[in-house]
Amino acid sequence: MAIAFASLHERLFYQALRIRLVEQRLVELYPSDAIQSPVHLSVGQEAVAVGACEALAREDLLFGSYRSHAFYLAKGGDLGAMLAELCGKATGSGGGKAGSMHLAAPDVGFMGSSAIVASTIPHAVGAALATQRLGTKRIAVAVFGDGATEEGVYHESLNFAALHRLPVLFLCENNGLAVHSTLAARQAYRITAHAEAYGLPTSACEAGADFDEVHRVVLAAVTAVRRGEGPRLVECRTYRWLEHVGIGEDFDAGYRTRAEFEAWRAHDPLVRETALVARFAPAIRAEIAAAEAFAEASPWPAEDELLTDVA
Amino acid sequence: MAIAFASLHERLFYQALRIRLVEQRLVELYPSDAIQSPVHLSVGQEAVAVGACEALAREDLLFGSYRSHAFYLAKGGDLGAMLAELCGKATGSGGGKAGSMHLAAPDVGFMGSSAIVASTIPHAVGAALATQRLGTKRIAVAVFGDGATEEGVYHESLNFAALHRLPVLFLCENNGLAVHSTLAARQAYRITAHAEAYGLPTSACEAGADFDEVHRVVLAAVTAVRRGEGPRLVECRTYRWLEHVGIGEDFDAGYRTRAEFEAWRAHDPLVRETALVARFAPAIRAEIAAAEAFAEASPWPAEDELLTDVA
Amino acid sequence: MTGAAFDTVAEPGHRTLTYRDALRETMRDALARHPHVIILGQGVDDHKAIFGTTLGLADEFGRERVMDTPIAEEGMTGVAIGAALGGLYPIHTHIRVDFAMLAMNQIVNLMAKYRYMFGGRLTVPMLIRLVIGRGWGQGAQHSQSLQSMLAHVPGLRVVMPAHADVIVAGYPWLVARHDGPVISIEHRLLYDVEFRVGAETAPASPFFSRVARPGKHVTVVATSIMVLDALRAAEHLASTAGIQVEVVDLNCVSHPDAALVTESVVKTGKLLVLDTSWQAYGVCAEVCRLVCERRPDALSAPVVTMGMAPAPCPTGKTLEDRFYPNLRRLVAALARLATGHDDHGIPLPDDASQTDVYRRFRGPF
Amino acid sequence: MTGAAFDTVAEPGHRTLTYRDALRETMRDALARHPHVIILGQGVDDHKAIFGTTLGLADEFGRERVMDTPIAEEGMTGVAIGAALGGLYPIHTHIRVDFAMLAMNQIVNLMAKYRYMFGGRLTVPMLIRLVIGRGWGQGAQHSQSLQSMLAHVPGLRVVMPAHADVIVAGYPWLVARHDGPVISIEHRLLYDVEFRVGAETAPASPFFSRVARPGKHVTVVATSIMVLDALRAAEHLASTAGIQVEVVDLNCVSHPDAALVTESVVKTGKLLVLDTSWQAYGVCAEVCRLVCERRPDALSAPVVTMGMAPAPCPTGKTLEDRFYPNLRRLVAALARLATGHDDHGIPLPDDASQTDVYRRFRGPF
Ligand SMILES: Cc1ncc(C[n+]2csc(CCOP(=O)(O)OP(=O)(O)O)c2C)c(N)n1
Ligand SMILES: Cc1ncc(C[n+]2csc(CCOP(=O)(O)OP(=O)(O)O)c2C)c(N)n1
Ligand SMILES: [Mg+2]
Ligand SMILES: [Mg+2]
Repeated sequence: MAIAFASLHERLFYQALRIRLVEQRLVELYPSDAIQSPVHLSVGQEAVAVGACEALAREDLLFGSYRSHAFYLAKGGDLGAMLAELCGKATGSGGGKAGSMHLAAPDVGFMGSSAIVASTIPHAVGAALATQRLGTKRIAVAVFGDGATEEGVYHESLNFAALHRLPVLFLCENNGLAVHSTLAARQAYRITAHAEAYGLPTSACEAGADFDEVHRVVLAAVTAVRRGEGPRLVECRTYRWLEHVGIGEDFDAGYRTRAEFEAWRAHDPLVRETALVARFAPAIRAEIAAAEAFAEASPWPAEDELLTDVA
Repeated sequence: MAIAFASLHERLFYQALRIRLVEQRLVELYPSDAIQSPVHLSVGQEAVAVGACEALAREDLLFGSYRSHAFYLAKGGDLGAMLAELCGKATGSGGGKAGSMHLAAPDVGFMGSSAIVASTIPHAVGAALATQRLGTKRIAVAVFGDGATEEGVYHESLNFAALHRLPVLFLCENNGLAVHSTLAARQAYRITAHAEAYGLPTSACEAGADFDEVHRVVLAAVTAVRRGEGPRLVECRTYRWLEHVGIGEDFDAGYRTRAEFEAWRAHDPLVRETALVARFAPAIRAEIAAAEAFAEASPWPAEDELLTDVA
Repeated sequence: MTGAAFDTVAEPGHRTLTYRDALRETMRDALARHPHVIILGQGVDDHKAIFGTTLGLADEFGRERVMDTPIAEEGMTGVAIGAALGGLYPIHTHIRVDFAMLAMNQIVNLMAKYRYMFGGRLTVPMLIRLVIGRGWGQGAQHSQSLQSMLAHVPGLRVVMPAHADVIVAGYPWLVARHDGPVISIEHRLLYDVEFRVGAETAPASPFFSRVARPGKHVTVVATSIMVLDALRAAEHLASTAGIQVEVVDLNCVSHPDAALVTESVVKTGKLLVLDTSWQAYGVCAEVCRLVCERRPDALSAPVVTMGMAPAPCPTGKTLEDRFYPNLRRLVAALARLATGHDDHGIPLPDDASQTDVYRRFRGPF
Repeated sequence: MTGAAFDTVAEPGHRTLTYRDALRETMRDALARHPHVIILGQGVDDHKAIFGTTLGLADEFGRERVMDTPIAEEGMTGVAIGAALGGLYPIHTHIRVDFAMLAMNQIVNLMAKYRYMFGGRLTVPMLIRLVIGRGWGQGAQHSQSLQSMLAHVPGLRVVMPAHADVIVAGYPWLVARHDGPVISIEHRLLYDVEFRVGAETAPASPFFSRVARPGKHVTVVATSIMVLDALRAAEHLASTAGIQVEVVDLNCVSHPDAALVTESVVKTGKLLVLDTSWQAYGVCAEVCRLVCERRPDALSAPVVTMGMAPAPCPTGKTLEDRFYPNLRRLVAALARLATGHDDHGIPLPDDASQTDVYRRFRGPF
């Protein structure tokens, strides 16, 4: 893609828009049943992934969750391999065994994603331990939602990382929801203050739709972690536009209001900066169409793949 | 026991001394193999149990760990049933199925003890939930060591208790050790500050060998919890005189010094107040001898007990 | 139904209701009849309501009794245990059995052992509801069926109802009469299925196995939704080839009725075990043990077992379809077993005709 | 040893060493040869050193490579997985298998699935060492033997070495050549036992089963320390009654050699399965499945299974002694099985507490 960007803002905008358009295309495709797999979309949350990954090096190792389309793409994962994976094709990022919830692209440091809430947080800590032992420069990043901080393993991970001053960034995408439960129904603590109890310096980004701001905040934290100052936590407030899993809106379900959504939407650069959208969308749409064609033309996994790569 | 106590101090002294003498008697008995069961002794830590239980009502529900002789006795558990249990007899508190690590005395609110670190902490929280639902006055108490706070379930328990303002007291016996590991090798946080991140008011008692002081600190917390002010945490610093499990000293093992021990010992009322020891010991020794005789005379469990009370 | 533990339960007349409604009705009645019952789990109070099985209950009984929880499986299982010790009867839900792996310590080391470990002084009356499932690219971490791990552990009772009557009669019995922990494993694709149950049912223990369809040529021992597959296969073989398949619904997998299974095998001489999980160390293995310890001589052919392929569950549809047994392969295996050879000439159902229940299922979940 | 996978390994000459020393030597060599190996676990660096199996290693290789950990089984298992993904080979220890229940999510949902779930793009080479045990009032939560839960899950390889040679030859092979997760289950009472192993052993896969003693009248399939019991019983029956017991050491319980087991049963017609855990859904069940699916006709008598009594483990000595199989009951069962009746007149060994036997008994084997 030989697109010239006049600024960092433009470049990040392009990436965020790309993710938005990919997922909106998934919304269109979904009723066709080409994707027979649950999808947890990041529409509304793209800026966190884009801003954060801009602050990382390719060799930094990032671990995600079932809601990882945005981070997979922002970290540099191949779009064709992603769409093929969603369609269960042999050319998918996981050879058709992974689906939407288990994207991985180890070649660009996207080290897999898990459908068990919070379960990859300690993996990032372990990868940071490996980095420390092997004396490499890279850092590890754990990406997780607000709900994930409720799991015991989060406590265990923060403690171990802090104890050994490991080069790991804890990056929380706080969309205020775990499925349909609000923070108030789940958490007695504030995420940053809680992490500070382990001695982790923290920072928060309230404007999680603003990728420039996310980038600024995450870059500061990443720089400190890379310098060997130990682990840090960054909390980004953000907002999930669609239902927890699936392609629909669900503002009538009773657990949140459309007004909340409208407020976030009103501040979303991808909505406001229509000129940039108009400039970038065609190239992105073309890329998506090519990736779709690739996925569609790709073969199904061979039958004997069922029992390969087991143990 | 018709012993007249001139003061609360004397009464607590008596109880602490009783626990000390019981465990010292276990040390004497152990080589005979009458007790074929691991024992985690509380010698040095008795004051925490005695001071804390004095602040509780009989119907308050307390949950302990494998190191629970002191709390079992302080809460009012029967000594004969305890010794019989350690000897595997049918008259034991668990009918010979429990051993030292699983003492229970539900009739006095000692709700069992577990050999899995931290595993009864959420039980206390659940018991407090039951109290809240059923509208009873009692509170629940989770007793655990410093090491237990490292388990994920501790985080989950603090959060849920705080979220629902449950009537539960978290009581940490911080002896600075988990088996042979010091706090510095395990924890990046301070136990009180960490609990405060969940909104729990905390208090600490540095003089954990001083049962009067423990009682004062715990009573203040218990009163608040009972008034419905939500959960609290009390941390008592204390010191384990003997090895982690078993009856020996292990100051030569390399993980701690005898000097540390001597410092704690020098402040121990049970060591210093020799007049009280002289006054109380004979009655206690007689009680222990009777309990021992009871245990010894008790029958073994019937063979078919092997398969009763399974499911 | 033959030899059913519920023979005494069936009243004249009957009604039709879905598995989902059986659960919802049972959950509702438990809350209404027993003030000490609480339901807790992630999302029990939301509009999805555990696949609809707790729908409306939070509004009716309050969020103190139908409690949403933080995402903290170990802790919340411990809270449920403590609540039981404190006098409540907790019903704890997990929308995927896979998540219960986070609670294995509380389930295996605590809940299962409380009664025995304290010599019967403490009991933990409670119900854990675990959902299993399949299909629609759920993948490796959302498709497991881990009953054997639980049934291995003394102190637990594990039921996998294949019929709504087990729920309607059995679960009220659990709440009212049983003072130990019970695990209910529910297959997601059963929720929409309709069953006929007695118009009025008296509470009765759900700890039994039963013959779901009598037959004399081959025995199929099955669990959960696989019982429905077995019944369909039996229907097919009866109508196309006159082969009478006896279907045994194992139901209580922790306490299976070994005598019933053995009796059936003695009658038919041929056994196929059909389970929702992997064969190794699963129900397939356990049923083989029950027979081997009693009447291996009754077997006139090697036992056939069917379950998930020995791999994690893949997501892509073509692989996923091969991962699970289907009706065609089941009928083929039964025809071979019954006739003793491959060229039996019995028509097999289309690959496409496999269980419309599965067909009707559509994501998102 | 017959049919041993290590036949090629044995060099002329041999040496005697304890199971403990086999482990310590192997752990030490792994650290010395492979800079990316780390050992982590609670107490790996203390003076008790995981029953002596890591003694001195923290001093020799540093506490960054032989790391004590907080008490956080789920988290530390996740850390080990992440470390493996990041290029290390972690060896993670738990002094009781019971504690691994806290890590079941990481083990079952993550470690076992990483390779498959990402289509082979990610691998998790690592070793988890779990200690099982028995005796001395350890009780319900410190005496379990949970291999079947792990072996049920595709993606895991689970070995239960009954002989030091499996460790000495097999574990170096794991570290050098195998890129998946492996679980080693070690019986505490084996640590003191002496074994004879080749003076020099070449690395070789430990994923096998083998005949530990050939025989023709009865087959015993056993795991871990139960293999030693089986050998003792075989010795007793050979010398007192001329009964030749064939002992099969299952060794790799996740990938047992079904052909080897079947061959033995075809030869003897009689099978006793002897495991360290409960029979239901355990190795006893799985071995029955292996035979049932292949040659149930070879069985001339019902299979006998022996393991822990179907209850949590009690602590009192009289109950605990009955909880575990002992040599006398094993010999009695084998004599009955071999002769076909109860009044076989074969003398039985004393009913000594098996735990006491182990405390006195030292090998070599
Ligand atoms: C261990 C576990 N428990 C429960 C679930 C069901 N579940 C899936 S997503 C989710 C909410 C997670 O919330 P959060 O971490 O905030 O992430 P978000 O979905 O908001 O991105 C839950 C409870 C799960 N997948 N894993
Ligand atoms: C889940 C679990 N992990 C490990 C152990 C082994 N273990 C027994 S006691 C103990 C130390 C606990 O320390 P602490 O909580 O401070 O209690 P203390 O023994 O000092 O009273 C450990 C690690 C265990 N019993 N349970
Ligand atoms: Mg969220
Ligand atoms: Mg301690």
